[in-house]
Amino acid sequence: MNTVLRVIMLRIGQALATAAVLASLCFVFVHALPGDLALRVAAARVGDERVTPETADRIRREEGLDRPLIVQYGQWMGNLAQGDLGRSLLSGKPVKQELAYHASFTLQLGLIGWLLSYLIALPLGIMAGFRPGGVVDRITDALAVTLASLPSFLVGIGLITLFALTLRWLPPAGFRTGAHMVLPAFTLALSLVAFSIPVIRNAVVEVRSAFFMTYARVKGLTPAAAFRHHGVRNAAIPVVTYAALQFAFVIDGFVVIETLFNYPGLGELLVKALIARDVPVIMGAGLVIGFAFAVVSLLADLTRLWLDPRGLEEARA
Amino acid sequence: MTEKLSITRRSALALSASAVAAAALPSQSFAQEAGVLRVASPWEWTSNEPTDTGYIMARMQIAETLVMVEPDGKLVGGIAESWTVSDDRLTWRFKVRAGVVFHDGSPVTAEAAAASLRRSLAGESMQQIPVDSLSTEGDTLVLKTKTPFSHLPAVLVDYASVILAPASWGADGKVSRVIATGPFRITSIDGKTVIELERFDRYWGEKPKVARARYTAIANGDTRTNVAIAGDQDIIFTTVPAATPRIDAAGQMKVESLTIPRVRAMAFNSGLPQFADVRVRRAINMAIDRRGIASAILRHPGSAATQLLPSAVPAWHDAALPAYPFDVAGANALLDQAGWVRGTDGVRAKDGVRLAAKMLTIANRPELTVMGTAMQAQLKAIGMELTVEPGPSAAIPAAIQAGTMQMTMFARTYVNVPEVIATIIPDFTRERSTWGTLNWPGRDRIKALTDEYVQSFDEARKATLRREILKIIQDEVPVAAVAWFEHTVAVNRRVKGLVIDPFETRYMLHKVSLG
Amino acid sequence: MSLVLEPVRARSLPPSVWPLAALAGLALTGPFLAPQDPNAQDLMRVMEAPSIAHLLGTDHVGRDILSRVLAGAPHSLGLAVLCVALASSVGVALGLIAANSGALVRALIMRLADLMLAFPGLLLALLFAGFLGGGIWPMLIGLKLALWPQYARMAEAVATSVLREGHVEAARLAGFPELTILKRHVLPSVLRAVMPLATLGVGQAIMSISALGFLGLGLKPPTPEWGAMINELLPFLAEGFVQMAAPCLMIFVSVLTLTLAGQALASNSTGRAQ
Amino acid sequence: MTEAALTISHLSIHDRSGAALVDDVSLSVPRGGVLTLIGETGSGKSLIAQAVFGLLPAGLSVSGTITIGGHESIPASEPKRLAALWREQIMLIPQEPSAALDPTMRVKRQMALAGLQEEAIKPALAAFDLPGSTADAYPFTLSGGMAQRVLVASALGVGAPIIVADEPTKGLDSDRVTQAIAALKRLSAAGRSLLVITHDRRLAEELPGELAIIRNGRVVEHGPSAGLLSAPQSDYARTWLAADPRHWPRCHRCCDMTSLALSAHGLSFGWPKGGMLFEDLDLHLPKGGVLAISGPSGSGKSTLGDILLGLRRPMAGSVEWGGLDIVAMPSAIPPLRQRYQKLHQDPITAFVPHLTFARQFLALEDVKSGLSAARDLPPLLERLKVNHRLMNRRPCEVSGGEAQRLALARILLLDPVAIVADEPTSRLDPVVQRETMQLLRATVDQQGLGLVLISHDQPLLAAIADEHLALGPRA
Repeated sequence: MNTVLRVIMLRIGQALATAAVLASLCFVFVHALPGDLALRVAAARVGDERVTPETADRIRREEGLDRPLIVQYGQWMGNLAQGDLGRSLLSGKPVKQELAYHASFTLQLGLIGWLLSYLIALPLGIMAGFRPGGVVDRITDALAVTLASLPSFLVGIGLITLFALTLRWLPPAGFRTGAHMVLPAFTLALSLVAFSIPVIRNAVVEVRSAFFMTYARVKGLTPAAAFRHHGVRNAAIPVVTYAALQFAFVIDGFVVIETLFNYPGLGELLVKALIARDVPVIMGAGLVIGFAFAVVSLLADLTRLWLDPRGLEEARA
Repeated sequence: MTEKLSITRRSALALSASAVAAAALPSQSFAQEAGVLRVASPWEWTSNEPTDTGYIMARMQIAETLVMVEPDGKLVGGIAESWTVSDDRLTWRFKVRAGVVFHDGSPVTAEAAAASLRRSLAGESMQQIPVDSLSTEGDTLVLKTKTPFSHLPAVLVDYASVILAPASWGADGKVSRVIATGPFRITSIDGKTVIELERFDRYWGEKPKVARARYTAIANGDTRTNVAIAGDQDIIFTTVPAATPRIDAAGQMKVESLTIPRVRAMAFNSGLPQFADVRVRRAINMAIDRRGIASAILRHPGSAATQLLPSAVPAWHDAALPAYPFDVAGANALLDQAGWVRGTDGVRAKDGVRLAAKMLTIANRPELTVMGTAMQAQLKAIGMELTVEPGPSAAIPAAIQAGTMQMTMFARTYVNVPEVIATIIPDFTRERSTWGTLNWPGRDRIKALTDEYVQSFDEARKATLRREILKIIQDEVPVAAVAWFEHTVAVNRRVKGLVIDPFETRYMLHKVSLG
Repeated sequence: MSLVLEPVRARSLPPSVWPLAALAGLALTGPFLAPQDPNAQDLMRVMEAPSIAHLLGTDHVGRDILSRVLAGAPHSLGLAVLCVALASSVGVALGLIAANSGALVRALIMRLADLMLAFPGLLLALLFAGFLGGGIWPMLIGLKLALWPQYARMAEAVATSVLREGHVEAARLAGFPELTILKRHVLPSVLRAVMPLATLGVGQAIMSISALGFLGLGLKPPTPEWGAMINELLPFLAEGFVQMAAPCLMIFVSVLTLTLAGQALASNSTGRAQ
Repeated sequence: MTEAALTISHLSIHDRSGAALVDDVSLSVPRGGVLTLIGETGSGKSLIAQAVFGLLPAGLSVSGTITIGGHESIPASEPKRLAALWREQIMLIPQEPSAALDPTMRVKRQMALAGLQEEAIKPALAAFDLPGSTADAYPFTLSGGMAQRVLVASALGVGAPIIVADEPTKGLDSDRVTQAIAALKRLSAAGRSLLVITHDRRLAEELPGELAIIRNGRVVEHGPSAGLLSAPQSDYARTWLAADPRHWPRCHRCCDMTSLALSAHGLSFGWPKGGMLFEDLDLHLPKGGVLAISGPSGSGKSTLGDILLGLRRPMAGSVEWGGLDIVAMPSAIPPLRQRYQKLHQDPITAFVPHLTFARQFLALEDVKSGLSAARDLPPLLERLKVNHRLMNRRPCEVSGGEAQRLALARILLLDPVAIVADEPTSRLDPVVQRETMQLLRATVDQQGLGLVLISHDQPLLAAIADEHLALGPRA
């Protein structure tokens, strides 16, 4: 298990480095954008109509945006070393607090949507995989292809129109109760399902056609026992890898769904921070998302190591 | 504050379980909560600073100003019970109302009000006041100006000057908690979108009929429409005009509308060769089918602007002022006369300059983009090429700063404070104003008129000055109003007693009761 | 050069290639098929139901929906193809360079690819799209930057394994120049592997572009982009179901076609590799 | 003759097009005895084993019956009934032992799932010379031979009286083959009835019992093993037995050591983390001579070949191409490059998969000055007995023997001085192997070029090489 520990340490180091580079890239990108940064911050703060060059100048002074970029960057890195991500230029709140608030919502919705998608995809994918070419397989394939061809905003609009506006079963927007989560979670789940069903189905088909499955039956196991003992674990390897990838995809938010459902997630925060040129928030988000991305893939790797001993051998090499 | 800093796996699972449970029950449990007045608008609670989000504090009646305005335009006492001006017109005395307490129970003294006001005066919106000094005398706040400033009480209606308790400010000089005096008190702020309020029982004035209220910011217009159709709020401000029939048809909410002194206008860079000639600006003004735009896009024919401001502000609306007709032939004739000749591509040109412009609009007011595309098609008929570029609002001041602004279209309220002159001055008297004229030679004439207006306490003279200002703007077209604003408010069936304030300073929620 | 094209005109074209060709035709000829000027407004005839004059009705400023849907094809489809073409060529080029280079350059390119994969995709697209002031190029750059790593990774993996194959060694022993080896031996395999991904990628790009259009961050109006059309028509959903359905259906059918073609190409190429 | 443990009667297997892959085969395995089926790749012998288990691939139609032990005859077209007898009556030792083991599960648990008692596992493994640690190992850490012995141990453990071994020696080097044979003999000694399917002559010779030669889905000859091998009756069996390198005529000749195609002195090579593969090695390859290099897997045979071709640098020593040291002077390589060629183990991989042979031969004109494919290729193809129609095919559309000849043709067009052939015939059937090897030897003699022949097949090397260099096992 020493190897595992070493892999974890190495990967966490990599993750931190990646995150720092990402945040730095964000800094470069935001400052490379055309237009007066202070003016954008000012407009976001005092509102479209009140923004004047004087407001921009005041904010430039107050927030130290008139200092050389290298000094601003150096200070940010210095603060980062002490675990301080700075304060939002827009709200004046600590970036850490802003990110934690929005990330918790993204994580909630992401996790629910993601779990929901596997709640839907796993039975369908497995059923399809057990009978390739059968009725279930054809129906799920059509379903997956259809969903893969629908942009999530259309799915969202469809669900809202049906369940919130026509049937009035669920609220059309918001985030405070369980009922509010249903439609956005389903919208997210349906767009994830489109891609996870084929992955699950193919994994099942592949494992079922593997010779060791046949051989397990020759050795005297019933088909069900053979799948339980040998199939599940082997089929889980590609599925877990893909599921982690999908979850990593989910962590940087989903602007369209968040906008449509007025949901205060990271995507929304990022879009607004970008409009407002809220540099500390953008950099903080870059840092956090980069790190989260790396952590999720690390978790996926560890799960894979646990499922598939071959990986451990590779890690050792 | 109820900010969730982390979620555990268990709570997430519990959430998903409750989500499933909720899905199983086609109930109205999510909808109406007894005794809670649910108010939605597009604006988010981005920070606690009055300069930034003071308008939400004022509209939701959390915080109050010294002077307030009634929906009919009359200035009334707020925290200040009454005010007087000295004979030399330089010293104003505001008597702080007795018995007013902040939400934390501390009394509102003249000292506390002055301390709060001093912070506000540093902000840009209050800087037009030529302040000499601010002091207190017992229960009276004394404000001296360097020059006579006749509309000072009106300027003090500005939300940036809401009075907060001294305890509101943290050590870093920022507002850490909003402790104000309004009929509603904040109980929690959930992120930027939801603010929970309760009735403040020690409020000095008319107490609200509802015990609790909730403010929700819904930035996306389509989402507001959906919420209105579902009836998932009690009052929704600023719904998308195009969606009015759908909202009404759904039967949950009814859209009320009121023409307010907010104007969708286009502004020219009069310094550019294509716009320097007043005949070009007039021709453009005549080529635009305002009625068509108003009825087709805004779905309210009455909102087609005939002059800068609607009759909702009678003082600044001159019914006698002739409107520009929609007259494409006349517009073409004007351009021919001005020497603009059509080229092979159908676009006019003069001295090598094409009659073309890039018009910046504000992306988060989507109707502006649609109006812009309509105008684009209409201006083609007079040989003008218009490109519409929606962008963030800051793109307009940025373009002005960078000197790249050609044309803009924006929505501008002229009653940030209930005296239009306060907006006319920054918009029409400067060389480069953000939401008004740019490089317009006529600004000096307006400046002379406004200077006199500000110092004058003679109402008759002021009326004459107003007419002159409006006439110059109408004749010279440095800024052309296209459509007035219909303030649209979707109101739930259960809401009784809602009054809409055309000045948008307060939502008048204290008058609302839930049926 | 004809050698490189070979896998594309493989002998047994999957049947799903024909709808793909139809889609390409639409993207190329769409604007010429439009019966009316897609930007011509008629404020007297807004949100009209389908009629002989306007087969799919009119939008909120009286423009002909059919014309806009057709004229929008090059924007929605063409742009997506362009995005993916740029992303995949940059990705394939970098992947090939990585596969052919020493450990240092390879590590550099592949770590950069990992980094870009971890970069919040949304942030990238938004950084470059919309807020740069709209326009095609920033959007292209943004989407391209977000997409190239997956192509680079695949190209690198395929190229590395092909370079280990006997025929590459045989070609080296026969004295063929490295460039010829790359072109004749490596590139066809790489392209065959990348093609399905790229085809699916075009579908995804159509959705991304329409999502940006839907968020109001896409192309400048009055460009008839499908996502932007949906965004514009959404408030009129009740009165203009047909008008709204037209661009939705176009997006759906295009992405569906591309998804099916991508799947067919993928199974075709893996089927042949065995 | 005792009662049969397994009887196959009138078994026929047809593919979708109706072609017979197995044609009316009737065989039986005597109780406690051994029946070996031997035949070339594609002769249908493995299909027979699959039919016995009801594991034929979908799309094939089957007729005939299978009788197992004292049970009633079961039509081969009813796989479900055959499946009911798995483990209790009949057990399979499959062709690819590694594929039969779940890669994610330790050996111990897989054996337990097969029905072995926990405490019986280690002794069962020990019986086949497997260390106790094997039980806790994952299958991917085992070599092919070890995996196979694990399966044999399991088969012995589960107690099925009939055991079918499909190609038990495929891919094993000669030491391992010896071990596999010993394992099978142990099964037989334990009283199990064995059906062994193989293309390996040695297996057929060493296993007692009966032998059946299969060709094109039919039994060509059938009888007691010893008799059949010493006195084959059918023509095919005779040809086939003669293809054994041990029966080839020896063709040693003296070579002119003054004219060297290739030589090397003091070569050393080792991997950074492993020990040295070889040190201070000298070798000489005269024109017209064949130098054999042999050694067990991992002994560095192929690496040495690459070093001789200038594809890899040695740690020390020199390689001389016509007197020029290419290790010291890499710049000497490009002008001589085409004259030092390699014949690959899997000849199909030497060609670009998606191009026809014609285009690939034509392309050589770009790099070989003076070459005209139209002029030079037809006589060469004729000499190598390659049908010119193959030119319009792609690599996946020819057989292994054809591909190897095409690969040779391709190399010869480049007019080589020396060829390194790395296991050139290890994937070919014996008869084809013999033809190819003879062709290679003839080419060496006629063109006067030097051939380095790398193989682990000692009899083959002995039959064809002039000199022999054996690399030791890895330290």
